[in-house]
Amino acid sequence: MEIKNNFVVPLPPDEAWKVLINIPRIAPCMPGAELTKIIDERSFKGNVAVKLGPVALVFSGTAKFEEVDDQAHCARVKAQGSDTKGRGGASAAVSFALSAVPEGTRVDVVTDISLSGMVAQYGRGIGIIQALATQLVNQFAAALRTMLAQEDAPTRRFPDRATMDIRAAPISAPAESATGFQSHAGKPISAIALLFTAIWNAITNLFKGRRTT
Amino acid sequence: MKTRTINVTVNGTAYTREAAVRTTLADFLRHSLGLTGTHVGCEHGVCGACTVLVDGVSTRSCLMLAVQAHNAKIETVEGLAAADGTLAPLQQAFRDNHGLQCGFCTPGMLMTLTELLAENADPSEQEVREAISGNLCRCTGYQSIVAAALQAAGTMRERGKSG
Amino acid sequence: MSRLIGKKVPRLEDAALLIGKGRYVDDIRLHDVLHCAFVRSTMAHARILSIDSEVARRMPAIHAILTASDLASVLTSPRLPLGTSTTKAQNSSTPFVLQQKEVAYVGEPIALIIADSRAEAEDAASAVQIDYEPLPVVIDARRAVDNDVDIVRAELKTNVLNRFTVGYGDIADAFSRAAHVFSDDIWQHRGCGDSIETRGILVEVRPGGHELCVWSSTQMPHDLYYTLIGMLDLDENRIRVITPDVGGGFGPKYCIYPEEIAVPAAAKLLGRNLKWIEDRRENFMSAVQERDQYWTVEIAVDAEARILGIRGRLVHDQGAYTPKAVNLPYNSATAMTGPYIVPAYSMDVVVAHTNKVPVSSVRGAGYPQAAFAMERMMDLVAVKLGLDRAEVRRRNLIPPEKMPYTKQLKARSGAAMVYDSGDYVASQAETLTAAGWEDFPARQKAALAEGRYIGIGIANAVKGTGRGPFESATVRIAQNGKVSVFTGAVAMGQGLATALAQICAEELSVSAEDVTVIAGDTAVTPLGLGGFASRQLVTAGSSVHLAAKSVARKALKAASNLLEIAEESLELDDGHVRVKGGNRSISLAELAQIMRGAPGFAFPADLEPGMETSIQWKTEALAYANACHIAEVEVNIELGNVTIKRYVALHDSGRLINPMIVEGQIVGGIVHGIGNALFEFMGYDETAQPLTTTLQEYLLVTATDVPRFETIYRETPSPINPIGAKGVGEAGTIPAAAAVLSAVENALSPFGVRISRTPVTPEILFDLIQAGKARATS
Amino acid sequence: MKPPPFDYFCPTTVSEALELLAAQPNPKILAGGQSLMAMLNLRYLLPDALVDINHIPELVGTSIASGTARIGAMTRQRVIERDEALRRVAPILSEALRFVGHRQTRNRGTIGGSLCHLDPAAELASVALLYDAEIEIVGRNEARRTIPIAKFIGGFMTPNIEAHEIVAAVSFPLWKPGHGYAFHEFARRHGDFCLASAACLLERNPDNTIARIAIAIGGLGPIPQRLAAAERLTIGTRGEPDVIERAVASCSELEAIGDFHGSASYRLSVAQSMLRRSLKLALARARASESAP
Repeated sequence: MEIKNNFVVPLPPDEAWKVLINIPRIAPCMPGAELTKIIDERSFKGNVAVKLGPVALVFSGTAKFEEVDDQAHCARVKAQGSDTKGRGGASAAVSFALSAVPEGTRVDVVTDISLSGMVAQYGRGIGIIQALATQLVNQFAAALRTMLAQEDAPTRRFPDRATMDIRAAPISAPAESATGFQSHAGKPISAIALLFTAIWNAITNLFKGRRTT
Repeated sequence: MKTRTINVTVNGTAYTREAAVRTTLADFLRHSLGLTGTHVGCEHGVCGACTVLVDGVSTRSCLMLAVQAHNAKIETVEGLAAADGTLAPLQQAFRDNHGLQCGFCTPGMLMTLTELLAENADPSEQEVREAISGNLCRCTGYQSIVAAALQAAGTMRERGKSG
Repeated sequence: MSRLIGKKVPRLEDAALLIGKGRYVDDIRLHDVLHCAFVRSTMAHARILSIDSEVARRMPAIHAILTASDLASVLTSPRLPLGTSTTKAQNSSTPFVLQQKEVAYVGEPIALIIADSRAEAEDAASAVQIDYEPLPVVIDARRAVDNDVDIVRAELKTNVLNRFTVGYGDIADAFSRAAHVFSDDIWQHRGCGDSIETRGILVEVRPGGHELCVWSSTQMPHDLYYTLIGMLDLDENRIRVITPDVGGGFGPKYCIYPEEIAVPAAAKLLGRNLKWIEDRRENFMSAVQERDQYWTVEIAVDAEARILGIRGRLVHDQGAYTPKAVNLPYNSATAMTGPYIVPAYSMDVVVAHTNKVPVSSVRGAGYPQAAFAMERMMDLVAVKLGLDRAEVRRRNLIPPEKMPYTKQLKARSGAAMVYDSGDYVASQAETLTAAGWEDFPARQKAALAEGRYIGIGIANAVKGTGRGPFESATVRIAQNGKVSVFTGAVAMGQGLATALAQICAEELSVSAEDVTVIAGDTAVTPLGLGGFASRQLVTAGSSVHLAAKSVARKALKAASNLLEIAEESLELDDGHVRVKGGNRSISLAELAQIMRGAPGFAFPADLEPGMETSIQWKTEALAYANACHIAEVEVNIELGNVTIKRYVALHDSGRLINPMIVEGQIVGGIVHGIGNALFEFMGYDETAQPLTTTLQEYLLVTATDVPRFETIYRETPSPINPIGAKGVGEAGTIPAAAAVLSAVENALSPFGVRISRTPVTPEILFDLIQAGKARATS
Repeated sequence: MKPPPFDYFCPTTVSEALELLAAQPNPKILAGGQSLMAMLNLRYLLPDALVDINHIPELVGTSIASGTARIGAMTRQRVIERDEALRRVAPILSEALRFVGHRQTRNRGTIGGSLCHLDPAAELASVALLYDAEIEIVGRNEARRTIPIAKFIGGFMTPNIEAHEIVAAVSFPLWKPGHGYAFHEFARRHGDFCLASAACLLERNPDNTIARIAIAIGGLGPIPQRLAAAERLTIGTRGEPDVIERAVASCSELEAIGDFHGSASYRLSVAQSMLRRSLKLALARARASESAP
């Protein structure tokens, strides 16, 4: 399933680029993610914890910059992990592309996620898994945007919600995930948060994506 | 491996066995007690082949741990016929109506219908179909099973009158 | 006048099955047996970089964790031979016993774990770490055939396994002369066999460690026997394969599987008794599936809707491997014209690999797709030309006076396709009357006035049954006068033992209860083929019939010799040979005792020892059964939900040996077809991950989804076998999906809905209805 | 497909159960087990220990008093379905329960287990939401708290309850005698999780206008949801056709997610169809009853 995001940060591309290709810095933007080992400047080990109703999964694996083009300001990260209890795996290919715009830099993030094994077969959870994956990516993009923005205005601690493509939820969500786009290091991202970030078109897109063959 | 001692009465016979706590009642009946009449078809509570009666009510024995049956009374397909081997009216009706082919879903069908007929002496065809809607059969198309259940209900009503 | 043939003899099988005394593979108890679980691929296509089983190996109760290299020492080949092929060749499309280089579908076995219990084996399985390098996945057979796409397995140069054209006549001329040409694209889904008993295998290592006894829930014990002899390099007297009670076959148990080689190989390697019982999730990821075909069909008809020609393309999704010589697309392509006269025909067939579970037979074996494609086209012609759908069929059916009718096609055996007998026109007419076809339009109009959408649909079918080349039978009278029948046919739930006992008892004038049928045991039946293609009653039944006849003659001859009375004045009666009209007699038991011979006693002159005969009745020809189904449905247009209101099925399966058993086969088959039409869908996502691996996700038909079926039987005896029978195992399934969806389309005719796929879920119908409404308003 | 290793405890009192829960690092409460056991067999869940609460008498039983029906968490679904007294005061319970799984699962399945599992399509969760049921939760030192179902529902299959807490009972504030009610759902097969359900309770004034109404939609989104908009716009009306259609249309305000068995948009149309049926039937039943206020 492919998920597209883009946002604009008030930074020149060169500066935004420096931050972006610094995995240790952007890792915390991934909800539930935890960087455990830096193998070299291009590859890293880490975990992503996901809670799906009663099912708590921890995907443990690696992330690697497969392509980095400092001139064109685009990069591709390949992340691959499997549940530590053998309940399946997830892999993601994330492409970043920066382009200069009057307000600063436009960041395009394209993420292609695929699930494997038991987790991909979790019948009652399939719909939610897909929505949750979308939410993870959207929160990642949102947090990334925030962090990059903070380069410009370090005083600002919270993201500007107005710039975020997030719809209010029918029911109130617990406080823990209300700050869903600060550093999430280690904290499992739960389907609760989905309720206030589920994005109609994202979900239906997913459905086009995961239509059966 | 965590185990417990389990006392259980199956078809009137008392058994005491040690079993791993994670053992399902279905596997316990089949492999600890050697009562292989109860079948396992899906192990996630959909096919109904493992249906037995626990303290009188139909239960999917793959969705219950053996240790949960401690001190319980279980009835399985092995207990339906009379001691002298005479088939129960329901079993006889299955034979008369070709209510089984490969026979794998049959024990679950028989136990489910045993409960239905105990509750409802004169079920309609629709009631029979609903009763076995949680029991999958790939062979018969259900028609002969429904016919068997209705015949058995009739036989049992007759006996009720005469006896 | 027969005592037993054509009678509803209660099944001999039932006595044990009804009291829980059946003996399925998982019921067999061996001492000292270890349990197996497989580590299976979680990727649809990937290179295996590493298999780390260190943690798993150290877990409690684990005896061994075996990969392909561990088994290499006991295997003659790392991959299976092509099943039931005369050339036992392995080829680049046959499955591997265990895969350690490159997995090609989710569920492909990688490692075998052996533990004290299945639960502990599964504990270890989830601890085996496999490092994959994902490779591009091929999911759509139609795209797989393009040359530039990714390849399903690196060892292949192309995803196209096979291309061939089936046809005859001047197809171009037929289309140039056509008054009308109609075309459609038809997709049929992939479904499962889903016997309620999954697969399973039990292996006993006999003392000495070089003798194996194998119990497998298979339709093909002899094929497994020959395959194991080859794969494990065994002397044939050192292995025995037995099919115990089988909890349903439905096709998938027709294949020989990697697990059936891996477990015996491990047993031989370790010298331990081993059991593997497939669980339901494994069944969805490793037992063969069927029906995935994409048809593009054009039909040319004259002004009276008589067929001039049919041409098209058929893309068959073969999945990742080819366990057997590819017969399904050939069956489909040659079966499409069915009961109709089609002067010219041309079907280009492409068999393509994908990264999905391998494909082989599921009840119907290519015929249901063919019937669906053909019957959909017949409806299309009728709807487009505004003609009655039954009338269009009638005009094209092969008339009885043309029987036997030779199709200009060859059966797989190479023999000509000769429809041996049957009256298709009368069959359809009788079904129409029974179903009230004539007055349906009035009822439909009335219903529509109340806002109810009801529809009626029809489908005809023909099925070649009784595939040869032979089946074996030995009939033997024992010392106690009881009769044993040994056969290479396999009892997998349909009541074969009862039917064969009836045939045998009829000839020997004993009761069916006095006959014991021993099927599917290679130690007592040297030759045998097994259970597939609705063949067993025809082939094994004919052999039993001839063998029993021969034993009967021998009994008369022996009695004549002993009683010194002419054979003509003797008759078989109730286990004895009697003097007609007299009271002298000799029992079959006595005859058997005398005929076994005794040292020092003279043997009756010109008689061969033993009261037994073995026959392998051979045939190349198929006996063609035919059927006509009419379904009546109501569609709730708010939900797209279909309710089957009425179902009438006529079958001509030749002489019926046991009408009760036939009825069970037909009704069960119809319900399988209804599943294909409305419920069953084996889903995969865009990376070929299976989505429906439980019975909660993959929907089998339940008792509340079907009406009471009305069946009608015609009995046109087949002239090509001694018992006049035709097979019934698959016949019910073949036209069912076509009949149901013909009815659904008819119910939705106010919206101009056309149905060109199976299954149609409520959502699919809902969308079609919405589209129809939109067309109407625009 | 065998369960993973775990320890097993079978307390006979709530306090004992609470101690056991507190003592385990990763415990799971085993109620009816009709969902949990399947998830264990499939190895989606890997608890260290199961605390079986099937032998705790105080969690079982039904009482009807002062306008409230209180049902013990471990009361079996089939017992509730067939409870005559409950059927008189809250008939929608047995109507909804007919759709819950099959007789074999209802024989074991419990109301508390169903609410804690909180499947989006769970009929009992919808009905509890309909009644604004109160969930009685017992925690450490038997501290009891009661929260409304709306607060109890945390998210997709996620109740707001701590690992060391137990649901003791569910209380349904009863509606007036003669109230209208209806539960409709559409599932692919009898007993399957529904694609969508619509449940409705209503009370009418003597002039047949709607005095009070509650509507709940299940199976559509990640959780069962109340349809406040439709409740607002139907109050005071007689449920005229146009009112019903506006109520039905308001379903589109609800969150919907799709899955393999039905897209979000299809589930929405199913929900609307079910709601139309439920409103009509509930109105008819309310009108038919003598005992209107």
